[in-house]
Amino acid sequence: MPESAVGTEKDREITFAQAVREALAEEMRRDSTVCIMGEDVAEAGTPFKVLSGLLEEFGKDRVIDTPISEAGFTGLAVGAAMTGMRPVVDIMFGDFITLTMDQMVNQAAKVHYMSGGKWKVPMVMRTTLGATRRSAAQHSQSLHAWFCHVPGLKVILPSTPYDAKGLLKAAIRDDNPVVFFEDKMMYKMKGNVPAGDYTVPLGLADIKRTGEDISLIATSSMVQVALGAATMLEEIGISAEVVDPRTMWPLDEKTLIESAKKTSRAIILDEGYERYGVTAELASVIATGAFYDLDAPVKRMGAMHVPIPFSPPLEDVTVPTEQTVFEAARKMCGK
Amino acid sequence: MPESAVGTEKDREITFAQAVREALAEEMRRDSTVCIMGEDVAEAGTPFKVLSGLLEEFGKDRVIDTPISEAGFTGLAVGAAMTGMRPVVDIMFGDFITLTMDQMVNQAAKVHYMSGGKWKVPMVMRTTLGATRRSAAQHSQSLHAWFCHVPGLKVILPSTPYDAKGLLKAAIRDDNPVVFFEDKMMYKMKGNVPAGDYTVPLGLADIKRTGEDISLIATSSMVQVALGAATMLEEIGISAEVVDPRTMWPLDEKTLIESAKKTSRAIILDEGYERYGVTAELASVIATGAFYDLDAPVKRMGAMHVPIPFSPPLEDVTVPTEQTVFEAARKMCGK
Amino acid sequence: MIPSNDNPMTTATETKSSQDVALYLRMYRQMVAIRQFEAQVNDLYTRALMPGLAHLYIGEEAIAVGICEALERSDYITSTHRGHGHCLAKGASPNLMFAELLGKRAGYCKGKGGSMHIADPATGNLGANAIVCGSAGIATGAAFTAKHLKNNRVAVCFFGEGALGQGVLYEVMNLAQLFKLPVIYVCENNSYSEYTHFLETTAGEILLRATAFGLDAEDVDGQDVRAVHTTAKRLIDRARKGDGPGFILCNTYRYHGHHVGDINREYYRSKQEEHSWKTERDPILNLGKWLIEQKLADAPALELVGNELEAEMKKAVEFAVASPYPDVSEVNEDVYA
Amino acid sequence: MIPSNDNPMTTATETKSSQDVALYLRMYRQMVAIRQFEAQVNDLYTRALMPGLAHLYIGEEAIAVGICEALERSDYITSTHRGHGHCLAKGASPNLMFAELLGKRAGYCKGKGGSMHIADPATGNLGANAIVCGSAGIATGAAFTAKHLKNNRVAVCFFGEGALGQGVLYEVMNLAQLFKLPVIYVCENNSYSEYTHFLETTAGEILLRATAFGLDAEDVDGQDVRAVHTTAKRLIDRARKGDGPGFILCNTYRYHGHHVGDINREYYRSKQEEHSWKTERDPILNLGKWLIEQKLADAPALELVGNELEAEMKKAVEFAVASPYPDVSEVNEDVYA
Ligand SMILES: Cc1ncc(C[n+]2csc(CCOP(=O)(O)OP(=O)(O)O)c2C)c(N)n1
Ligand SMILES: Cc1ncc(C[n+]2csc(CCOP(=O)(O)OP(=O)(O)O)c2C)c(N)n1
Ligand SMILES: [Mg+2]
Ligand SMILES: [Mg+2]
Repeated sequence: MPESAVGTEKDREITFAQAVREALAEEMRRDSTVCIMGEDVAEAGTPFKVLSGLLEEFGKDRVIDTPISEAGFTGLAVGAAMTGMRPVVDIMFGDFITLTMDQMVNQAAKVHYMSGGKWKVPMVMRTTLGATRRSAAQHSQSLHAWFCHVPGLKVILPSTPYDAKGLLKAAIRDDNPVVFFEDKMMYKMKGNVPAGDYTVPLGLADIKRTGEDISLIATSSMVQVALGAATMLEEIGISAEVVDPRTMWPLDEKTLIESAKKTSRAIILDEGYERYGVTAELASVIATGAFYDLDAPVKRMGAMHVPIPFSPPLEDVTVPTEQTVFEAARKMCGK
Repeated sequence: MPESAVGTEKDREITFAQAVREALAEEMRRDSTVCIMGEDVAEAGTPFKVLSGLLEEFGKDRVIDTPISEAGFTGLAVGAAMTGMRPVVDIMFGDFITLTMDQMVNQAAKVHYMSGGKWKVPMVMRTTLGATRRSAAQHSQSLHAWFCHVPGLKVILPSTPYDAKGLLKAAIRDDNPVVFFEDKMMYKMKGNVPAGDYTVPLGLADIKRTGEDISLIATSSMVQVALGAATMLEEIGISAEVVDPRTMWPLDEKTLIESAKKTSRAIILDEGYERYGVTAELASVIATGAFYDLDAPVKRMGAMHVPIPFSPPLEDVTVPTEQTVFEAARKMCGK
Repeated sequence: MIPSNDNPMTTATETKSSQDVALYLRMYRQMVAIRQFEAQVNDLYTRALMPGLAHLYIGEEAIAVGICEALERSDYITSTHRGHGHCLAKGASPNLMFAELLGKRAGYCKGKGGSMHIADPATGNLGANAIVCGSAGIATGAAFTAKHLKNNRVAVCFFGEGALGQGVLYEVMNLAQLFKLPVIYVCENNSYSEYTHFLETTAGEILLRATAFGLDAEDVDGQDVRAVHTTAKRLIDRARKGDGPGFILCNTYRYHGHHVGDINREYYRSKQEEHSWKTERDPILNLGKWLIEQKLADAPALELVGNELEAEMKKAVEFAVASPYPDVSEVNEDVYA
Repeated sequence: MIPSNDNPMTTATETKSSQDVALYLRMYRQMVAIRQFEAQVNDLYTRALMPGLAHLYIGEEAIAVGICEALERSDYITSTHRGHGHCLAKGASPNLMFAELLGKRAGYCKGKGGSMHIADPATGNLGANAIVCGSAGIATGAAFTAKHLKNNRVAVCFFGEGALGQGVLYEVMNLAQLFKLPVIYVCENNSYSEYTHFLETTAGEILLRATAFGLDAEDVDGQDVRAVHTTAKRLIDRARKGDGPGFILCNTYRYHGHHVGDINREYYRSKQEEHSWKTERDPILNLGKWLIEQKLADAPALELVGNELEAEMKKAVEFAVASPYPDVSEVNEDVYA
């Protein structure tokens, strides 16, 4: 039974996975054209158990197990979205978006524009990102930068259960193709989530912690890393602000730039490969927008330029950690 | 008959397309494991006629027409490369790399690393980029930023016939998967190309024009745009340096940064979508590397954040032109 | 659909129902409309009035017409780079099509799509597509909606035999059959994908590639509009009833080059081959002959159809040529809904 | 291959050639080796000694063994996420495999690959692959090389029936048949892809999906190693001769969960179903029974094989556990060749 039925009390804590499920359940109750499709989404509720219980409530016409045909069912969803459905497609590992690029980029993203605004594609792709699960190079990538690069798509990277629920509901109601990336390592993270209906608008960054000395601009699970680093920094007298853009497109440049202007230093944290990725865009936006206020070059911290290795000691050094962020920030602040 | 047979005289001018073909022909003569596969590459020599004559010289076992199966034959090339061939895969329009992402990113790029260095994938993918051919949204994209983002791949964007020949030969001899992007609008451009064997090493930027006041860092056909703008700037007394990174990965950061340090101003020009793309990476590299020398924020000029429109007056404003670059540079130099 | 103006027929034999007769004549007219449309496209190219390229449907008219005549207006189609015929057969207006081909504001897509992206909700046209096999997912999804919303619609996916090379086709045929979706995959085998013969790129048996996934698959002479229509009707009715997807293999030929600029074709196919298709298997000529034989029309009446439509298309071209380009400020409208 | 130590058989009937007998006993031994290897993997997981997960091949041993015994050492294979059996059957060393599974420097991939990426040029193993159907292109490409270099090799592509959902499989089967490549596609149909029964995801007839592309396709009882071997031999010989690709559909069952952590399986399959496969159709039990019936081995000899291999695998685990992790500095080696 979906958690949303549990109660309406104020300070309700649920997990990130539950928040995602609740968003889906509420939207499916509200709108019968919302349906879910993907591999092992029905009885199994996905390998991460994010969707458990949805089949029981909504039946197999709306929670649909597919063959292992990422391109095929993503394409199907594009057509379904054009003609009256609001499909939510589940791509189990973000590494498999490789197989959907043509459907998402050459079809979903362009249909509205190419048709002169006549057809719309209100679909959501939910998928995952994040390493350190010992899953090796083909199951650990964070490839969201590719979609961010493509006009016509919107891209969301929630970092808390609250944001996950509100942003996913907004995504489902959006009339455009939206890609929603969930960090696999965050599914069990708990947080305060209202039981009722609310949305978080796309295009609004959130300041997760205010500070004065340095801005840590972080996405997805890197927000937790930034918050951890901020706590460590506090102990040595550095006040760090943590800013979460939440949606990569539309991008709330203003909030990012304001923060960097205020603190005069910025580090960008993202779990995608560092080169030619999200860190480059955000760093460049800030380097331009806060040009006259920065005391130091914007620092980028993303995944190392290597395929993610399996061996635990190797994998652990490929992504930013509280410790490495702390060191970088300390150095930047000259302490 | 391939142009390379024509002569050995010094100041030989050939087209970009001829330079590409000559590189292939020379490498195929040198190494019998080099073969070409793709759609309409044999009798037709590709729709752009880049490969005309190769079938006649090398036969249909080495110049191979494939079905319209971009994923399939790219995957085949990965396996062929691992086992002793040096395949060169032809993807007619860069927009179709969407279909090859799994083979290129989850397979080709990772095989060497995942096998602990035991298997190698010496293959080349040749494909195209560039708009303004009135080909609309699905035949006009410049998606090279995606591959630049992926560790394990190398990415080349030649801007002259000379570079095209030398870089393609280097790519074929490289033991890694290399993606080689040709701007469709450049095929007829002429330039000086030695008839004999030479290579241009990957990872070396080239200063196409020296200048003092501003650096125009440009890729592929944007190099011509930059050179055109530089000529216009000269007339109003601004001396522009034009730097071509030539290979996006490996990236010659040093040359880019040195140039920006010298001139204290930089504009990045690339025909890919501006957001989350090549311009972001290069701008960020320079903003960091030349932080203490820049007089103004690095300016990025890429494709507008829209699917490429068909209508000529619309399409023409989506990409940087000599005029828009000139204006931007003039403004930046305060003239 | 092209309004069928005056009725060109003279006498009708007793054996055909008047409904059938009306259908044959409508199909004749539609095929001629497409051919005349394409003749104007070629002319625009030759006169250097059209930006970019276009892929002519001349020679293949019987397929689009035979199939679309078996569809309701609310049914869906998806089309290809060679899509003018499908769009017209599903009811598109030549005025708005030509305007789109010239990149004008009045075009179906405000000039943003061009020849390869004509789309029109009013006629159920989900869009032509410049990615080979790019619309197979979309058509299947439209059928998914039809089933889910129980709106009784059917979706038809047109594609050239080159699309048989794209794996996604097999993925969606599998999905369609599993979900019993009302979608018909129509393979237009004109023997060539660009400059390569299909036997060089297509192993095994095309029909089996559909039956292997459980689809009801049939082949038909793609030059015989009545045969195409009969087959289409059976599979469409079956799909509409909920009995699942179908596949139609239509053997056909394109008279012109792969695109308007493909003039010298002898390195990949003989003039003799082109000649024999044009003279012996032309869908319009042959239907015309049959109509006359059957005394359903006479030669002058058919000629009149040609003349009328030629005039209509010329007028449509004039409309498009005179029509303005979009304003540059429109370039970043319609990116997001 | 697992060295076949002492010969466990006692008497051999006259009707079998001694070659055949040696083959049966070798296949028995190999199947037991795989099962014992996997038992240790499960144990490592239970003892929380293994990073990540692993997908056990227990129950499916007859396929890898029956097929790899029909290959030369220089022939190629590609494998899957459920790949330990394929790698071992092709000759991998348990020491280096366990080391890899634990992420150790001594592993086949220096710890960089892990369970799903074992690769080894020395035994023609082009690599296990964590993308479903991810190696179909690679295997086809290896066969392309074999044909081009005329090196007389064959490539075998193992995949689960879930891979039938991936369009690229049809793309490469088409290519293989067009180019007459020496590649065999081996579909291990264990009825489930993760937690979903194949009938829910697979329309039509599996074998037809290969014959439609012209491949020589056969199905075989995947629990009968001798049958698998006979079929494999025919298709491999044929491919090696240049007669083109083959497809083998092996019906089988995995005894354990999708991965080692998939313990409660009753929501997707019954204990009863698992029980009947394990007791009635076990490839090792059944070959053992047959060997005894045929007087090619006796029960104690077979038991000895089990004990020997259990001991060997335990030693291999010890080697791996004791072996060091790679140095952190190695993390950015091997990105580029
Ligand atoms: C995925 C993809 N690959 C390649 C192309 C380039 N291309 C455009 S049309 C065409 C041939 C299509 O042949 P077919 O499907 O038989 O259609 P026809 O042109 O014969 O109507 C090709 C290869 C493309 N548009 N999309
Ligand atoms: C392209 C892709 N999609 C999804 C997955 C996730 N996944 C891993 S194994 C598996 C099921 C595979 O089933 P099957 O091919 O039958 O092999 P089996 O596990 O039964 O041996 C899935 C869906 C994946 N690894 N790759
Ligand atoms: Mg064709
Ligand atoms: Mg299976």
